[in-house]
Amino acid sequence: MSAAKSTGVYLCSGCGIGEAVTMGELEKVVTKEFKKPVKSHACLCGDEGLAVIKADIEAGTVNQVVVGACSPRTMTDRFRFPATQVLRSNLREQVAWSHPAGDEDTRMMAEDNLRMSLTEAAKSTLPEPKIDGEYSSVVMVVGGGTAGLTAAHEAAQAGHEVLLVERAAKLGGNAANWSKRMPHRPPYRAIQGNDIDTLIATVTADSRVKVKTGCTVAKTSGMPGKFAVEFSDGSGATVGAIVVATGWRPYDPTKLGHLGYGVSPDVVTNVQMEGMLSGGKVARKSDGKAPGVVAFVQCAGSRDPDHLPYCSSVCCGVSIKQALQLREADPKVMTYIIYEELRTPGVAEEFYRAAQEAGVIFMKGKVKSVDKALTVVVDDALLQQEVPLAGVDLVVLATGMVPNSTNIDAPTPELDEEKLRVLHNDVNPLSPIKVAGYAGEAPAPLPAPPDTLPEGAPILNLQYRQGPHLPMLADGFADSHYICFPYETRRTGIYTCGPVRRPMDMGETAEDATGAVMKAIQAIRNAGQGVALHPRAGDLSYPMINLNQCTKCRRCTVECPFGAIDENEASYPQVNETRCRRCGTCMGACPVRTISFANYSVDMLGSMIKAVNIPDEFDEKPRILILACENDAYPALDMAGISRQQYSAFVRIIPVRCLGSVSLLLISDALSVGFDGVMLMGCKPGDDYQCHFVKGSGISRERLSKVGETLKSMQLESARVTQVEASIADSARLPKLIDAFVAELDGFGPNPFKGF
Amino acid sequence: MVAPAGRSETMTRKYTFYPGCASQGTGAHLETSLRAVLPKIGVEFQDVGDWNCCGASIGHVQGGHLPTAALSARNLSHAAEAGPQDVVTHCPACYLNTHYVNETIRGNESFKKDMNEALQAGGRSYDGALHVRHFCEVLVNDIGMDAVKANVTKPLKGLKVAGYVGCQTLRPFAGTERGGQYDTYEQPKFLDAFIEVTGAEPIRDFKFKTSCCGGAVSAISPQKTLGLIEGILKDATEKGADAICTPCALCQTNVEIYQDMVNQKFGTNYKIPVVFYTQLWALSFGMDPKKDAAMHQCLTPTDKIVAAAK
Amino acid sequence: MTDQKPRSQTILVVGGGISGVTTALEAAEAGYEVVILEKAPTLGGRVAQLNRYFPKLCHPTCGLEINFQRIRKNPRVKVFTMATVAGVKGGRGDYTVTVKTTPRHVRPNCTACGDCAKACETRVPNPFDYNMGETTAAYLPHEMAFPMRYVVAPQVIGTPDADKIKASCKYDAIDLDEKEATFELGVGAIVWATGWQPYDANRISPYRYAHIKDVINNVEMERLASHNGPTHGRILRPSDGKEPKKVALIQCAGSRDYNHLAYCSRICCLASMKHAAYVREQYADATVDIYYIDIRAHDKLEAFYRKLKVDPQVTFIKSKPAEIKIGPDGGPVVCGENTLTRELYQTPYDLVVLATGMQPASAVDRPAMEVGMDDYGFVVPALDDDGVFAAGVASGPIDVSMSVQSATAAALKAIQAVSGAAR
Amino acid sequence: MTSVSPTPTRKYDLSFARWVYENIDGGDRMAMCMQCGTCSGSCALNTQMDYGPRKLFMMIRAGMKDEVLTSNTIWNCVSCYNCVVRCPRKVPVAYILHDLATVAVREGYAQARTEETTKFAKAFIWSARTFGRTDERLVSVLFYFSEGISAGFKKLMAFKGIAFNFVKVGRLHIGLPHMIKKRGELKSIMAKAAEIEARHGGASGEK
Repeated sequence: MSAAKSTGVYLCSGCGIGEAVTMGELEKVVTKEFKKPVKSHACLCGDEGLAVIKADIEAGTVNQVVVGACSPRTMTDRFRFPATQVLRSNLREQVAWSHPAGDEDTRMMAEDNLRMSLTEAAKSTLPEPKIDGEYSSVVMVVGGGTAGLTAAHEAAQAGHEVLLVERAAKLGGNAANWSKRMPHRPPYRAIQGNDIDTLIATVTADSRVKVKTGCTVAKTSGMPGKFAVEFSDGSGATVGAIVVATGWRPYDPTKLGHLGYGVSPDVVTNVQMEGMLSGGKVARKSDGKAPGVVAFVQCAGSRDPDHLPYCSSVCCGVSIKQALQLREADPKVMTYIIYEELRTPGVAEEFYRAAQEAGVIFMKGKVKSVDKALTVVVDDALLQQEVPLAGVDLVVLATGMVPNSTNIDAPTPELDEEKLRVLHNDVNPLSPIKVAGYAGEAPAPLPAPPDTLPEGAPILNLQYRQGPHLPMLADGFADSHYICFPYETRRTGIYTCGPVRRPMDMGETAEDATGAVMKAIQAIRNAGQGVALHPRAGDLSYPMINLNQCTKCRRCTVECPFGAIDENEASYPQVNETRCRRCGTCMGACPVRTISFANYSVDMLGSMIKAVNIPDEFDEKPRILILACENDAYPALDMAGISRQQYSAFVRIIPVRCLGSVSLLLISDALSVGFDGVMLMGCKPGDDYQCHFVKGSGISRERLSKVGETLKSMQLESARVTQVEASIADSARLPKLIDAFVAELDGFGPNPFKGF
Repeated sequence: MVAPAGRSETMTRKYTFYPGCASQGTGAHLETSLRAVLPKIGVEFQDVGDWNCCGASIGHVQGGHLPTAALSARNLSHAAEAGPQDVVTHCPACYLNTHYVNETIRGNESFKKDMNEALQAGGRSYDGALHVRHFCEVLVNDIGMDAVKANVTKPLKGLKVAGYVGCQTLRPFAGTERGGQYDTYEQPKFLDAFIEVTGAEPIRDFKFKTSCCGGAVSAISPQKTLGLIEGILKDATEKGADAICTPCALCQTNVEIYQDMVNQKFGTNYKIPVVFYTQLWALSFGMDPKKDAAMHQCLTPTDKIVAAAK
Repeated sequence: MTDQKPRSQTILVVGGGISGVTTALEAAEAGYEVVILEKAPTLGGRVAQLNRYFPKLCHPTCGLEINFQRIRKNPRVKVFTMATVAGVKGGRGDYTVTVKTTPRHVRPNCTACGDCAKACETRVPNPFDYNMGETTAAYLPHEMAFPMRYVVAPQVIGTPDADKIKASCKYDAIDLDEKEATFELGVGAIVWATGWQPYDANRISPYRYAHIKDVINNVEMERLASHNGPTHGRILRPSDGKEPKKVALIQCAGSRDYNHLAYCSRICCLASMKHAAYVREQYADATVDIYYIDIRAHDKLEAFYRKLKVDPQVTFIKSKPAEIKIGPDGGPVVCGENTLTRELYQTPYDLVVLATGMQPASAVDRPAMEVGMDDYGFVVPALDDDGVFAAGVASGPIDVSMSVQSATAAALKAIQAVSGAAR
Repeated sequence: MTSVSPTPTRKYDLSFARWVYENIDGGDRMAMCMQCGTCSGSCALNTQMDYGPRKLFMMIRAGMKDEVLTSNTIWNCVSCYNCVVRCPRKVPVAYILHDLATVAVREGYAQARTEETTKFAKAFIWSARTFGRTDERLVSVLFYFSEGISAGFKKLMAFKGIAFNFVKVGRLHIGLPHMIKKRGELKSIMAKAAEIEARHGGASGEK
């Protein structure tokens, strides 16, 4: 913004604001204290009201607008003006609708909100995007199986150049070994042809796709739009975004001795069976004869805490398919599927029925043993007796999927603990659910999954400060922890898809790969414009570090949830802007306030805090600072207002991008200017964390745990500062929490620093 | 299939009727009262000529599958001689067998062929052209309650009646297309409507509307099924029923005649009349309680019911 | 081959639930113009009515808030609520869509101040709570409604209350004369994201949903557990408002059943386990029995199943209950056979929740255009149909995460169709 | 194909199951059973049954022929058809039980011979064959005496009150049995039907 900042303030008296407070008094704050022009209107969001603002902008008298009206979460499209920074002061939901009209405290709250917004306006500017040199629009796809080939094809179809990298000499991945595939389109009862060869042919014929086989990624550095990749063959490339589609491998059957593997050559895995089917000849290894009776053992390794704790999803369908194929080839072949829970979810139920109709026999029970004579002893759950299934010619173990989140063919590199941190379980999927209690005895909690680090080399070998690996969840899948945003992982511009993300079949894998390409293309297009991705999509601000003041403490590089900040040779932090998601955790981490955004900084927040008028200790008007996560706690407080719930008018609420962006310095600022208490409201941390920036609220909690000592040294009660878990559904709970905190602080008496 | 176009009170609808064996014995009072009300509601029956037993549901245990089915096929063959109009039965077991055999002939070519070969031995044949329907379905889909209501001159005011549909009147065909889709299997409403039309009050929340009375097993080994009958009697009594009303002759007999045995086994004291809806209709139409409604053929006292018709 | 720009580069998304919103945003954030049509007065669809998601037990409104913020900040997304597709002409790259709107009776200049609701005395069943509670006839669909605009229920039009509603509005935002209208849109690709509706539990007559008050369905359970639901988040039985201490959750209520929905609805097992968690969180001495045929906790969701299994007050019973009888007190008695023990049970409960399946909305309101569909009514465009796509549950019975995945993929397919890059 | 069902040599030998699928009316649909328990849970007389239909079907799959054909489950079906209308896989459960009972009789299973239902059915079909009609009076008496004279009298006495009442109100007639006119025609048809059934492999019931 070249022109000098000239701020216009516009107040709305509609929706009960005018009844709650006297507009004249609010205007006085603007004109007297801040010397800014102010205009009030009875309905600012209406066409007439907007015309007032537009006229000033067009006349050139105003290029920064402060709107004192409803919550920033509403009327966003109306209060949007070209090339103009708009700041919103929440006078409706969080003042007029949640506090008594005409009350002195309500007035003071409105005035302080306005003071904070005007201070925010003074301390921030309209961000301009950082666009720096050339950006690549190439999509790199790692893995040339179903997922990777689909990703390459779909990215090319969207007009992007693609670089497809496959470790093996040939494309096709596991699917190249498949005879046929499970149905993924109607008719859902019919086995469908394996079309992987067609896909390979399409991709290799596409001039926009460059294929590298027999090749792995040696090194990846850079950021979205500018990833610099080196390959095992010594070549290099610059790519815009990366899709990781490295797939899966079957669980090691040698660990399944209890199910007969190794006891007899005629105990095989489903993968080996698939090989026989695609080879056109199903025969016993022992005598080369075609089997007349085949037993499929489900959950061979899966759903077993000693092996794979998860369900591999596809095995029920695969066994059904193989049994159907056997019976189609020879209707005299008897096929048994021994299952514990038959999992053919969704329309696949029809596939199950097709198998029943075709005479496949389903037995529910656990396999107790398989001996050399291939007698399969089943604890038959429905017959309620142990059944020795004799006369079996071939046993097929439905082994599960292990994600290729590392390259197990390459050696595991030596890495320091800090670089391995992303591989440690940060969530425990087995953490107990919250219960009110047990009528009898509580069960022992399930043991947490072992925190074992996967063997093998990192797939991309990221040259990131936070290590070369993609972060993984407890069971080794490089997946997102979010339900609504399954592609949002902690490495911006890098998207996993297919079974490396979650066990899934070929149909779903193809869809997943298409989705991942969508995200990759989005990352590329936004990187080139300096625009942030999810969840602060469209944000143009980015962290700027004043290296002159930096102490090289490395907190920002360690705490960034997205690994966006590296350290340069001189150990100074170096921001990779297009990796950054703009949460501000770095800003909260920095002990010397040297990281800031154009429209968001410690200075800005600190100044807003200081802009609040603190009545003296004899007024019995305590002040409590609430720093609320803008995505959950702040909307919940809005919704408390929408449902007209009332809470103490002694609080002053500032929305923050994430609790991770809250510097401890802000808390001491608040206490030193006389706030009686500080309440941080953020998302659930820990297992099942709900923070959109992964770790922000957890980091904040950890930082806060160290604040008690500081408070003690200031002779202040540590309970004056608290962090509460607030979800977006807490609109009824938060007012009660606030009032309880105000009452608790009342017990401590006023902050002795008031008036200093 | 006779398509029920408009409902006209003057119009008489013709059906071929298959009475079934119970009509000659334990279900005689159903037969009497049914025949009595038919002309009033505009229905004319022509009986299947020289009809034989349907084989009921257990006949094939001894008779074999095809021979038992042949019993119904012969009836259908005779029914076809009466004309193309729909064949109606009232006995659920008869309906079940006849409808089932008819539908199997229609839907299964090899069965049709075998069956015609058998029929041929008696000089007969049947091509599956007829539609076999339960009379209750006919009442719902063709006749309608308005035609019944028009005849009510002595409403059975103050009488609380538990409508007991039983099993086979509805199951397994009432919800199927050829079964007329006239009510649900679990919470049927048609019988309550049949009761309500007389001016009596149906007990709508009677829980045993479609519970089983034990069927043929009650006739064979009542000790196995007394518990089922007790449940029906208990809920009806608790809900203040003056009578239990049913469309099924076997249900009527089972629930009626075993009341003493139930009382003996469970230490209860049930004595509740069990009647057919056709008997209630005849009474409410002001017809003769004995000659038309055949009330005297009930084995539990029905004075209160008769007295209610005023 | 040359890239030919289609006539319209706009993408139409039919349905504004989690899938439709996701498709729209993913495409818009890659630079494309998108129009969302939503039948209801607010975006959010079914997930807005859920209390929490499995397995994280987080609130769906949290993700919706992010998505709504993304829409607010993105001028490329246009939203039409109370709008449906009445007809479609043309082909890939050049569709003319006739949109039908039903009257909201509230103009866009509504500020959501709530004066109309205060003025209105008529109360109508609250569709957001599946009609379990009531709301005023002038109402905000819920506290996170998007757009944040009131609705005047059609029931009140023509009554004196309607005039009171109109008179109460300081901003002249009430339009009592608004009529159904149609307009045309030119778009290059169409994504069906019309979602699902709960299968009508009344049709499962052995379960006596209509006859026993304390037999509810799974979506109603979500409302009971929601802080903004009819009981403010307390799970109370509908008959007498008491706390249920013995709860049955019945799987496959309508699913995997030739008499109803022949497919497996996939989500119900996990949703019921989540319901068990709701009950256990609220009542220390409550027990929950989950009746099932097969527990379909696929992939990593198995962990949630394992967690529930160790709770001694949650019991999994392998049995599809045959019927629910009315107990002596009018409460539900669940009857059937435990298939692992051969025991016949008749167990009374305080509350029974039927895990009714997902029926595609497209099976009930067929899409107003030629589009491939499977036997169940899910939208499965033909392989050579390169301008129409399906996302989310419109495409098959899938959970939220898979829906988002499907919606993101559909966004790319739509982009390919409107960018003219595909060959 | 033989008229007698094969006896499996080991568990889950499918010979019997396949025979059932192919020879029992509706048996092919039994393969669709997913063991949900709806049928057994819906059964009016489930408390009287040793296995119930659901488990019986699993036992058929498991090849437990003797246990299946001596089971009392097949004799306790009251034909209420709850199982048929509720089965989510549209398995005609009751019909299958009826046919299994026929098989048990035909193959001479001792349990089948002593079942009251068999005896009743015997009397019943005798009446139908002989007169073309069911004479409830004769069927009952025949049935009562099917276990011998003294047992018959005992049973008869237990029912005598009921019978007397029936006669009194005219619901049990006295005199010659009702019968159809063309008894020869019926006999020929049934004989031919039995012959066709035997030709297809199933025998036509005990002589």
